[in-house]
Amino acid sequence: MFDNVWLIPLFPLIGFLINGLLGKKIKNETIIGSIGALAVFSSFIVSVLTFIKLIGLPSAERSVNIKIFTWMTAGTFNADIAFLIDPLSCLMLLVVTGIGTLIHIYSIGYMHGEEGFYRFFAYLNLFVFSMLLLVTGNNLLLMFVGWEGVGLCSYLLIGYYFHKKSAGDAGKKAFVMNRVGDFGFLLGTFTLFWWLGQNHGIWTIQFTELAKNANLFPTGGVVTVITLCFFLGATGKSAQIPLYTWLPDAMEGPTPVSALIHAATMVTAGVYMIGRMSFLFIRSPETMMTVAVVGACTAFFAATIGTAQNDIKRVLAYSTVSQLGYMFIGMGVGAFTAGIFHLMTHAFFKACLFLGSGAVIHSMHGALHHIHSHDDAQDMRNMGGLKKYMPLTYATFLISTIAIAGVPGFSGFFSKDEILWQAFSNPLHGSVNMLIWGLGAAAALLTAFYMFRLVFMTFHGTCRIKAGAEKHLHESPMVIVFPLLVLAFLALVGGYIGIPKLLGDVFGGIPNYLEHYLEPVFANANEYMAAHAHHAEHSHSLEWGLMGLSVVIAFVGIAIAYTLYMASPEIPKKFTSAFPALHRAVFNKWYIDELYDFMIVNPCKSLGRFLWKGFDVLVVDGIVNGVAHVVMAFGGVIRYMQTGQIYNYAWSMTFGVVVIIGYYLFK
Amino acid sequence: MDNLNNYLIVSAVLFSIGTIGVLTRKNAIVMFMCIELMLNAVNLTFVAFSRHLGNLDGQIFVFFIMTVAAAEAAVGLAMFIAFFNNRESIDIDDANLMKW
Amino acid sequence: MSNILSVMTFLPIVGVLLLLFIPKGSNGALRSVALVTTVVTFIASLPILTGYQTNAEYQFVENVPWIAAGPFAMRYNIGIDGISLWLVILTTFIMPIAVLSTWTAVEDKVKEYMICLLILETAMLGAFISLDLFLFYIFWELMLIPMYFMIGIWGGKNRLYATVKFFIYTLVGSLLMLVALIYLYFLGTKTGITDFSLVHFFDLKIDPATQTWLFAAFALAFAVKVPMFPVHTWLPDAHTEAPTAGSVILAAIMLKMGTYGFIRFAMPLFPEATHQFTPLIATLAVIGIIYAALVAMVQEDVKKLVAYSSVAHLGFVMLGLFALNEQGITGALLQNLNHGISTGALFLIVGFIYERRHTRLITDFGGLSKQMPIFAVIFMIVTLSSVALPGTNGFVGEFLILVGGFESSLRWWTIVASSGVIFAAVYMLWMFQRVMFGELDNPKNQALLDLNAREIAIMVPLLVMIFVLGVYPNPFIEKMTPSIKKVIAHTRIEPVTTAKVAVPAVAPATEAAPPADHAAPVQPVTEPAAEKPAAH
Amino acid sequence: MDISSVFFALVTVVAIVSALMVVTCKNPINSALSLVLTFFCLATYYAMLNAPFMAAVQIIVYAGAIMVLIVFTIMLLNIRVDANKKSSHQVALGSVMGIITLLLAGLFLTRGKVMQPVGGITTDMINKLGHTELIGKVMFTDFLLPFEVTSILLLVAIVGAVILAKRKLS
Repeated sequence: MFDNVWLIPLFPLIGFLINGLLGKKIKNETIIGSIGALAVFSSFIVSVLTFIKLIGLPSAERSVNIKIFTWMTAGTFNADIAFLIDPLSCLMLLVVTGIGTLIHIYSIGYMHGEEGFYRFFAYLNLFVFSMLLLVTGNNLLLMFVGWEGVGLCSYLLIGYYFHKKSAGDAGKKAFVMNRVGDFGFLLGTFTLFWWLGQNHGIWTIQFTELAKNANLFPTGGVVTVITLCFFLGATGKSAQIPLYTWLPDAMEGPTPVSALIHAATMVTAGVYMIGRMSFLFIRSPETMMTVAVVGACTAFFAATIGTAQNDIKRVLAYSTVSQLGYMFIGMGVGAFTAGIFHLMTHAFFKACLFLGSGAVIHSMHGALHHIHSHDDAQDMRNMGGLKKYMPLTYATFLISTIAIAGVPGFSGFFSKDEILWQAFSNPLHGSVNMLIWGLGAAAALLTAFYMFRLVFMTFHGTCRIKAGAEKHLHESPMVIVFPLLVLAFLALVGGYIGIPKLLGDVFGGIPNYLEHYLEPVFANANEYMAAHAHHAEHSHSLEWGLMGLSVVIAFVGIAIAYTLYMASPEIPKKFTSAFPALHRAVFNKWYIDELYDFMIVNPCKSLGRFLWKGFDVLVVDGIVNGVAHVVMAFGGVIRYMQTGQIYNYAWSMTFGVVVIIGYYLFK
Repeated sequence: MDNLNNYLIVSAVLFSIGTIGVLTRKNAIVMFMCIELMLNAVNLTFVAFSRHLGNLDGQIFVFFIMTVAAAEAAVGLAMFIAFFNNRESIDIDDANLMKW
Repeated sequence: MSNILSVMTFLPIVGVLLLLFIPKGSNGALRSVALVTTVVTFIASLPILTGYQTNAEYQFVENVPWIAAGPFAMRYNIGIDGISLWLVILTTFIMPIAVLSTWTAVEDKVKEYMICLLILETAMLGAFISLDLFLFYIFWELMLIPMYFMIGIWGGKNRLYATVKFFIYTLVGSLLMLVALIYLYFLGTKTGITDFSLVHFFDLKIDPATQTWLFAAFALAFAVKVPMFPVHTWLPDAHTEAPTAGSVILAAIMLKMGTYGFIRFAMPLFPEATHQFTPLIATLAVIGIIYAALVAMVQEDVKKLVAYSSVAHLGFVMLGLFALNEQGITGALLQNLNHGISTGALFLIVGFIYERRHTRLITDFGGLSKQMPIFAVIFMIVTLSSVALPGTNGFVGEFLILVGGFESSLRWWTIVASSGVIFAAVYMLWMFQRVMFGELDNPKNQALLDLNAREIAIMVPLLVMIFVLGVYPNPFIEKMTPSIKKVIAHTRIEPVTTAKVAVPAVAPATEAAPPADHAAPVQPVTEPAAEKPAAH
Repeated sequence: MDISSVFFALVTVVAIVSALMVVTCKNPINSALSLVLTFFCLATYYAMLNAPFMAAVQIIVYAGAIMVLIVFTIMLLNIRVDANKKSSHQVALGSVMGIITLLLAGLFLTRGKVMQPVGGITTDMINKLGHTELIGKVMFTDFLLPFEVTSILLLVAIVGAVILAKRKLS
């Protein structure tokens, strides 16, 4: 009944092929853009149909494998091109194709007039294709195909302005860091495949098969190894410590790319993967704790950096890293639904924020271009007071900011609060819970602060753009604003599908739709958790209290931002001059990039150079050439036996014959 | 008269004389003639054995050796002429380029 | 046509005879004849592909007496199986591309050049189809000669050094192999074997000490050709100096001769020694992977970089072979093909820009994407195939190799080798970025022309194969499987020895026993896990 | 001592003396003429060995063709015998080697054992059928291929000789 599922990735692939092969000939931007957007939109339609079919099934049967063809078989190893449709993948399908469609539409406006317009849409379609493979693949290998595929598209799109060195560098950095993660993913796959096959004769990498046999896995031990490997993969793709540094640099790409790939979809692949493998992760307490702690640290750490950045997209990038940290907290504390929930809401509001910032940059760029100024169009210090020029953008941006800050009633509140509550109350990590929750809460405060700092600096206050440019500022065309409106709407209401039970009860028993919907996916993990962990009872009043605290934190953050950037803007400057070292460190992202360069990149290069010049050329070739030289030297000595006098040759020849014959005679 | 040994002794002596000639003379043409002498010594052995064994194969061999000698003479003498054209000499001492 | 293999193998020689009758100056005719010959050879090889039955037997066998000299009896014994099938096809597939690739680059001594290429093709095909050790050796050596001339006459500045190095390296290896081969033959005569047929030697029970020496001799010959660390240094020089077609053939086909030699001869002939040498060879392979990657990273010459990447890729192949299980060997053989296609394509690409700019230094380029968009796309795809991106051919092979390695006794080696995927991305992408991205600031690059129709025509088949092998490799794998199983059966040794030699005590067992056997004894391991819930 | 032995001894003396003269004569022409004499002696031996055809060929090819060629060359090059220039060198070393060779040959003769006759060719047969016919039969049956190949050798030699003698080396 899901026979048409293969159409979902097929449409973007067709779009990619058309735009990639013929785009240069088509030339007409509208046609190219429409093809791109239509391809993704068609996928969206099929996804919706699939979703409707899926929820028409009883919840126990909501997991369907659709095999297309056998990919490779060698010995015990078998991998198919096959899709898995279950609630989780279906949700991801909707998010990817839905937001993907909006961003494609947005891009038609945003990329207008860019060189290589067709190339952009081809890559974007290819990205959607890969992402769809990632979320629908029914085995680890196919997921890995998507996993690497999105990495590739990310590389291509970050390096879209390839003539800029920084863009090329950023693309390469993203790809290589992702590769480090992929290394972990591969090792995890191998270990999983080998261990299960070797010990239980089940040679499989298919998710449903693995989940079925989840009980064969022990607690900890090999599972910790496997899951840590997978988690390394997730940190690469989802920009967590220690592999997060590529994401801020990835902002070199066009803004729609940042919205689609580096906020809404690709970077959440790690979260999705952990959700997909939840039955395995839950069996390793060590890994769960690692995931949660890394998530919490990343959430906090990235948030601190976010407070000091002036580039509008960089702030959003660090915010993304930080929010991804939240999702990992959710995963790490066993609140898989909450993690996925945050993934979804984050996709809405962060996509909206990025697209909004894109609209701002677009407008700024146009205005600055008009007056031939070379000011940075992305620097917030050049903005301010934009709300009167771009009211719609401002409105959508504000809604999303409120959502991310965690103000009640907006989507971010529900998902973030759920994660924080679970971090506090989960039965897995004992006293470490306090650390996780503490970091999470602190990050929430910082988030509210830097996001509103962003809003205030960009849209409020006096207009700091170079004089004469402000009259060129204008609201963006409809093709850009429309996606913003849709996303803002989703950011506003998206949270209501996952209202916590506590609140739902208050409002007349609204169920947590999302939790029910995702239940079959995480059933195995939840059962295991129920059986193994001591569920401490927490009172409703505590939960209410923490929820209240979250709200307070959000407002405090907003208030601080208001005080510092609206009421008395001189304070930040004073602060900066009071603690110059601290500010410098934060502004320079704690010098992590430099540290990596110093510790890994440079040693590798010097080692390579040493091995080449030292070992290859000196030792190996030295030996080879040395042998040659010895032979030559020897020959140099004995060549004087070649006198050039024929009688010498004749004599020695006769002598040789005599000796040989003599030998046989006297033998 | 059918004494094989006599012929072989003569052949050995002729061969040795030829060898000495090749090793001691400087004139390339004389050396060449000494080589012919050595070949003839061998030919004599062939014929003598052929006669003794009652088999004609040895004589056929001699026939081929003569052919080769003829070819050799043609090419060798041509080389001497070429050499002489270049060096105005037929001394093998002057052909000393094939050295280190 | 029962003698289709012979026909295919010696068709290039017919081409050579035709070339002899074409006057020296008429380059167009010379090139056309060479091209037509290689294309016809390719077409002639297709019936082999279609007529191939998927089983473990040698097929299209021709076995007639050839040389009988005293105690030596060499037979003209040829045939193919799943292991050589794809290599043969790869050879006939690459050759027209190689001929086309130097269509304009070689202007000097075209006749001799084309004759070299065609003789080389016969030699390579002959080596792949020989089932007689002596015949193999002759073709093996015959390969060297045209390649020697190709590098030495049509090569770059430092070509003499490179050719001599290449020649001597290879020759030293093959001489040892010749000695081992003769020794093997005399061992055979003791048990009544009267010829050099490979199949006869499989049943020979050689004592392990002798095997060690024989294997070492064979292995050195093949290791030089592969090339494995540390006897790889001829490769960068030879590649750098060779003309494009030479590099392509060298990378795409001749290096495969080494790995092919291992799986066809060294491993099944000397099973005990194979197991004994596995740790050593795996270590060298892994060192090769990491080492070559690090060295490739700092290269300034594009061609040298690609050459070093070859060393790394072939390291993977060797690791896969010595995993000694089906996944590993399948992956290795597949990677053989993949490397042939991807690296062949990379050398073609380097050839294209070299032909335009007459430099290969990375620093001389930059920003070429702007000027040469089609080239950029093709280069990108090939680069990605080389870094084994899923969906391209490189991934399938590399993945199977790693899976196989992980399942075998070489687990730790495989883990280290896996990190090679990171390095591969670093050096390839960095090179790509420096050549293609950035500002187009060098004035000499601003007038570059994009690929012409001929060059695109060369690349298209390779690109198609990159995706076909990446997306649907199963038909390729299926044809190999029975032969691979047979090789594994040959390399399998008595279980007692397995435990002693091949497997560290920790690992439960290698692939030697089918998985079903394991379920029972390992049961205790599972039980504690299953009991845990109760304990809580 | 019968007459044939005396004759053999006589021929042998002539052969060896003329051979020595080949080696020792200063003037190449003298050497060449001595060599012709040696060839005649050898032809005599062949005749004594019941091989008249070989004797004839010896005279025709060697004495007739090859020696004429050599003498012709000597005349053509017109080499003057330079009295000051030594015509030989390394006489001691060369002679020692020659003597050693002779000794070795002597050892062969004393130590070697001669096979018994294996073929069916007897003096009677040769007398009855004729030596030429016997040789011809063997030559054109068993040795046909080498015989034909020889013709190619001669052709190549002719071409080579022409090219070598014609070209002036730079």
